[in-house]
Amino acid sequence: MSKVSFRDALLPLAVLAGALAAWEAGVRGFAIPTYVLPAPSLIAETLVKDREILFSALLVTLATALEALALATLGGVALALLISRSRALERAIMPFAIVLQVTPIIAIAPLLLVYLEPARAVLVCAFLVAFFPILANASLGLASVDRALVELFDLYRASPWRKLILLRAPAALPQFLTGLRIGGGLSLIGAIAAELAAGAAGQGAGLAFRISEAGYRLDIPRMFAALALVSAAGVTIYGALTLLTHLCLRRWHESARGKGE
Amino acid sequence: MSKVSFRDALLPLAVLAGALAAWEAGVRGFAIPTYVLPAPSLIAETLVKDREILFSALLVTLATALEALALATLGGVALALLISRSRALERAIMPFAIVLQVTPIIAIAPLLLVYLEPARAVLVCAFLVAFFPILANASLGLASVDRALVELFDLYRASPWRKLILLRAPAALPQFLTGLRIGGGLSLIGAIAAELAAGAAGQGAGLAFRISEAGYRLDIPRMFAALALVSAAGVTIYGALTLLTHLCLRRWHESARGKGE
Amino acid sequence: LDKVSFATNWRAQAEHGGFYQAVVDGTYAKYGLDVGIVQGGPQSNARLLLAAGRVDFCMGANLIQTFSAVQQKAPIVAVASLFQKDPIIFMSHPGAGLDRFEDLPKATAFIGNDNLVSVFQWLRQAYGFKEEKVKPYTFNSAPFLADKNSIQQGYLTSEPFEIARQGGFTPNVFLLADYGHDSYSTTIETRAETIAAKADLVQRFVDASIIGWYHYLYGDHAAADAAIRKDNPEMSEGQLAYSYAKMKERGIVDSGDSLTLGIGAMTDARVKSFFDKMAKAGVFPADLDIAKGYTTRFVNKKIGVELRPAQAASAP
Amino acid sequence: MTLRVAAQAAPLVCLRGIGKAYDNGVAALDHFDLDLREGELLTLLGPSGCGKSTALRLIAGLTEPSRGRIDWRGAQAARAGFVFQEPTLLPWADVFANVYLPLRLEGVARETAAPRVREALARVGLADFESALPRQLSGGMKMRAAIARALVTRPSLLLMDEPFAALDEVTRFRLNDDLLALKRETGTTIVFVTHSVYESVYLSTRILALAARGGAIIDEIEIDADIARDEEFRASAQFAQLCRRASAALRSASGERL
Amino acid sequence: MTLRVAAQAAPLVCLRGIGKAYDNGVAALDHFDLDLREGELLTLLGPSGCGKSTALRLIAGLTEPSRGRIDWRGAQAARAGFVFQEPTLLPWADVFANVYLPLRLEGVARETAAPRVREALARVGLADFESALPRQLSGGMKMRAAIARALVTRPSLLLMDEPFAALDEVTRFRLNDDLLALKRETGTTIVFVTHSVYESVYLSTRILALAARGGAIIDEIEIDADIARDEEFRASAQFAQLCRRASAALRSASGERL
Ligand SMILES: Nc1ncnc2c1ncn2[C@@H]1O[C@H](COP(=O)(O)OP(=O)(O)OP(=O)(O)O)[C@@H](O)[C@H]1O
Ligand SMILES: Nc1ncnc2c1ncn2[C@@H]1O[C@H](COP(=O)(O)OP(=O)(O)OP(=O)(O)O)[C@@H](O)[C@H]1O
Ligand SMILES: O=[N+]([O-])[O-]
Ligand SMILES: [Mg+2]
Ligand SMILES: [Mg+2]
Repeated sequence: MSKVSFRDALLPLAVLAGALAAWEAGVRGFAIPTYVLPAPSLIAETLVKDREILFSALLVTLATALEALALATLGGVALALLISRSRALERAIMPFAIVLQVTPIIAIAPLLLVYLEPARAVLVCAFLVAFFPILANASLGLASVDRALVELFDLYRASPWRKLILLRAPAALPQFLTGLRIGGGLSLIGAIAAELAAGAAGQGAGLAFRISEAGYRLDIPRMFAALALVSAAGVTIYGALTLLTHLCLRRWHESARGKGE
Repeated sequence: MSKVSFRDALLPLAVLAGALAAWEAGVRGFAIPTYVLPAPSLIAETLVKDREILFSALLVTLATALEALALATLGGVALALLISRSRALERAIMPFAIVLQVTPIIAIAPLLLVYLEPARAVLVCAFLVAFFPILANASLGLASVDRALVELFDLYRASPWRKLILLRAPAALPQFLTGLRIGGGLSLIGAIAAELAAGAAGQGAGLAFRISEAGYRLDIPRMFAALALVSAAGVTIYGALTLLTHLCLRRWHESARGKGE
Repeated sequence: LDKVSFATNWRAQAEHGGFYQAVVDGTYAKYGLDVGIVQGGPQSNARLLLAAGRVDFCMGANLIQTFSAVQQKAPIVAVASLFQKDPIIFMSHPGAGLDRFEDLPKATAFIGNDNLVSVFQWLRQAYGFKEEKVKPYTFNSAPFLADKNSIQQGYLTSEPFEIARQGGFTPNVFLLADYGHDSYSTTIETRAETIAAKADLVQRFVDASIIGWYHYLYGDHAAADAAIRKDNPEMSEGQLAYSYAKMKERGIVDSGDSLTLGIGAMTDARVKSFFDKMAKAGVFPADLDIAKGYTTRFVNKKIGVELRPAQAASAP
Repeated sequence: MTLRVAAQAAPLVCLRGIGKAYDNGVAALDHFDLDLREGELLTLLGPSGCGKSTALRLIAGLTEPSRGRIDWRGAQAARAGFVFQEPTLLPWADVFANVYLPLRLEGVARETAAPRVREALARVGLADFESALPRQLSGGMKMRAAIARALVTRPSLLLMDEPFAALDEVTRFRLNDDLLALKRETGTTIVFVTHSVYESVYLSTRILALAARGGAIIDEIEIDADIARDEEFRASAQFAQLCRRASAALRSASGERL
Repeated sequence: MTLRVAAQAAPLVCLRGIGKAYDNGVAALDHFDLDLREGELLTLLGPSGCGKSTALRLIAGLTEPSRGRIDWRGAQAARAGFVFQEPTLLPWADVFANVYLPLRLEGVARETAAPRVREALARVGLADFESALPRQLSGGMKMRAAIARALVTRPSLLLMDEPFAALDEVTRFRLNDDLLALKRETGTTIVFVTHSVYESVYLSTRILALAARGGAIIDEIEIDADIARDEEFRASAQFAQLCRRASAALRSASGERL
């Protein structure tokens, strides 16, 4: 695998370069005003120029997103485990998880500020958005364990804990890791959306604040520079989680092996 | 299954009733003001009183969410299929899908209004939020097909189309349906978040507008009534998708069979 | 010193200048107050924070909110209005057939939700604006810039500055106050219970804030500006200067009643006049007991009028 | 090579009037009775689909009967080993870890277990494949790993569902003798399912021939435990005669179906 | 019952100097040569793990050799049937749909195919289980469904990897005869893997005994295709002698390993 990783990276980079070039040409060719769509070169320039403000904002948002992801992982997995123990628990708990998932907390973020500090409110929103995919996929994974293997563990009277560690956890890994990858992206956009909604402002503000502030000031290149940072952060999170997936599954799971042989 | 479905519903309803009763008691007991946290009875009353405004707004949001979900399903599945065909395609396309997923469109929703009608901008946002979980889970499903079965189809020189219909689609169903359930909820909260950021206002506006309008008017009961509607809609979507999952998988897949025997 | 918190409705800007002034020049301290300013933002709802007791005072944007609080039986009371004119404006592109106020109803209008459910309802009734023309304004002027045939809401002191800088033209600006929108603005609101229990504290906060505003407008406001820029580093000096100039030029803070009664002035007649317009537009029921929502007992005391230089008395 | 069976002892497991119907209504067993005697090697012989695997799973307590009673009399507490009809290996664990699993579940440390695991692997000819994953094994090798896993705990009750079906004759014969040696050494009670009449006669102290449906017992063949099981036995007239009897039972069991 | 083999005809499939190493470095086959003759029934006999399944998969074109050449000479176009060592059924499809699958992939309509599917199911004794799902079948029944699926297209090349290992002797014997009948009727070329020496001698026109590693051919036993395959053959001295020879080859193949 490591031998082809260089070539693996080449194609997406080439495609990316092509897309950026087309964008640059389009903006120049049609003389699109900066406040409608800035050229990539201008965005890059802004990124360099405003790096201090933008990177410190990125750190704030990233910290929130990662904390939310960690909590969502803990919470999602714990709940999935609980639910997998019995149908009654599932029926009692699941409706609440769904309500939490579909309630647009973002919409009541202002209200949330009544109960919570802004930073905490943002964390709660990001957590709620990332939580459900992890729960749902971990649940699917835990429910899909090969019954023959469960019987094997039953035969040896494995303790629930050993059964979890040695059987259910590894069996649920592929689905769980997919949930984690989904949750990784969602925690980031959840954090941004929540920052927008909760409007944590001033010092220590995250990227969403910089984005809306830049928008308010019609500094669209900075807006896009901030967006580019978020995207890069998201792609990095995703890439790290994909690598993790690869490392965990490559030896045995179909999905992590090549498409061909 | 159908014999126990009544009892199946009883437990969550009982738990829900308990939670609502505790809420009501808490609000009354501590004399919490309406504008901090309205009692469930008041919310229900408001729901009845404002039903016309709220339900027509719900229809708007629901239509957007369902359209977004349909598009996300089509797009996610189509892309998953494309990606599953070759590593090169995956490497060329996946980074873009990830960028789309992690770019907080909500943050540039205001800018989207430059290019799009508000309703369309909202649809795009909701689509983007729901799209990735469906793509990721459909991909996992397609990649997890038992290799022995793939060889069987290769042996009979099955056309790609037949292989898809008869092998890869059914094999990917459990993961795909989980993605769909996640996407169902996300399309709804995505629609709400996008409506907040870019949505149409006034007549023909969705629930997010009604929620923020109620917030400006300090009409917190109506805000909660609107939220309750969203939650109910989300739970309904989720329930419908769960039923679909059950119907599709109950005969053969481990995850859809009982926890016990 | 009594610790009190005051929530603004936006990120720190010149429109909050008087409050920052009172903090930095020690006026609040002189009145026995230790004031912490809590900045607002596009989605924050300072009045919820006030109602829930998270802050002691908050800044109200206009009287519509005040009436809403009465309607919702929220015990929030406006005790002073630092702005005599609501700085809300409409802007249009020059030379696009939208150069007169009467032209505006035919244009696509970028309006924020808060104004849509309030001021705009009156504009509909009074000037024939149409809701179908409205697209959401989410504090980003790019859609307005991109569409010559559109109008957008704004603050007199704010949006026109960036439009001129980034869009390369000076937009037509229509101050709604000039067209009959006579709401007060930048009010100080507090809870009814605070008034009942600590009327003295309320009075001191109102008085010190008023004096802060006099100093900000007519004295050395460099320290206040610095404090604003510290709270909101994105605020440029140019923007601050522009806002300050516009506030003075159009008498946003100090004009009309305030010339005689002092900054912060509120009169029952003015409140009633605005309420009648809103009631007529159907925004509020005509029988709303608006007296619950405000009180003039803390203002109109000519506090600080002596701080206004003589030549400033003839502001428009 | 003789086998000792506590013929008079109380049965280890008693199945009485067992009925087992699956959710689709198929009655795998109907009025099935069985006394499993301590120390015996009991073979279930019968046509495909007659309920042999179901019976083993009932004895192991892995499934509940729909009717009837199962009495374990302390065997429940005994350590059981089970070779399932399919290999049932953990796909993410290598061969060593798969075989180590039952010991690990008993709390035996890896270092302590390692020699026993290696011995079991050597016994089934997988010494070189310790670190191979299940997907890298041939069909027979997977089954051998499963056999090593069942033997590694030296269980006092061993249930084996066609363990040698996927193996070549040479390996099969050798493992037959290994099984008999283990039995002699430890006195393990074994319930064995096989389709090979020869194997059943060679190994068993008792053979039950089951009918094609419902598991009715068509014939019960007792084979003296004292007979040495060796090539001589295989060549003996008695062996041939027992094989004929078992074959006939199997044929009559299948008769109603074919 | 005699079998016709086009002994002089050009080989249907030629394997030349085949090496097959898996990703973990295991060399399943090394310098493996094979000419598959049209119409023959070739059995691969060899210890577990010697590369039999690998060879079948190479012949079917399901895996690429690491070295060497495979020449199909038109057999590629021929319809092949394959009974894998594991049943490999679609878990979501019932038995009927699983057996119908190859016909469906050929574009045969369900109604047209139904009688053929039902006939194949009856042949393997699964007539009553048309609508059962794989998880509701016993081990042997799954394998029989897989056999029915391979036979339903009446393939001109049939690859069978221990198809009858999980079946009782009665069923096995009957299916042996069914296979021979099919072969006589259609002239199918069959490559067969079995661990039963008796079965290999009874069925084959040629037996290849493979070494434990690398698939070196230890013995090649030709059996006259004209001999009628029946109970008489089974009882004959020639049968016993052929079995001894095959057993000896298998033993010597295993020798290096055990
Ligand atoms: N996918 C794989 N990856 C790595 N090694 C493999 C793989 N498949 C088979 N092998 C190895 O190749 C060798 C031959 O395997 P093969 O399945 O061809 O054996 P076989 O003769 O069919 O054995 P059996 O009779 O047990 O089925 C074995 O040593 C096995 O470990
Ligand atoms: N999970 C199940 N659901 C429904 N029916 C089942 C299930 N498992 C087994 N059966 C049915 O029960 C009967 C007995 O199955 P069992 O597996 O016990 O047979 P067996 O004797 O082990 O056969 P084989 O020799 O083929 O392994 C069969 O008819 C089978 O179809
Ligand atoms: O709800 N969103 O996270 O966009
Ligand atoms: Mg069985
Ligand atoms: Mg094999």
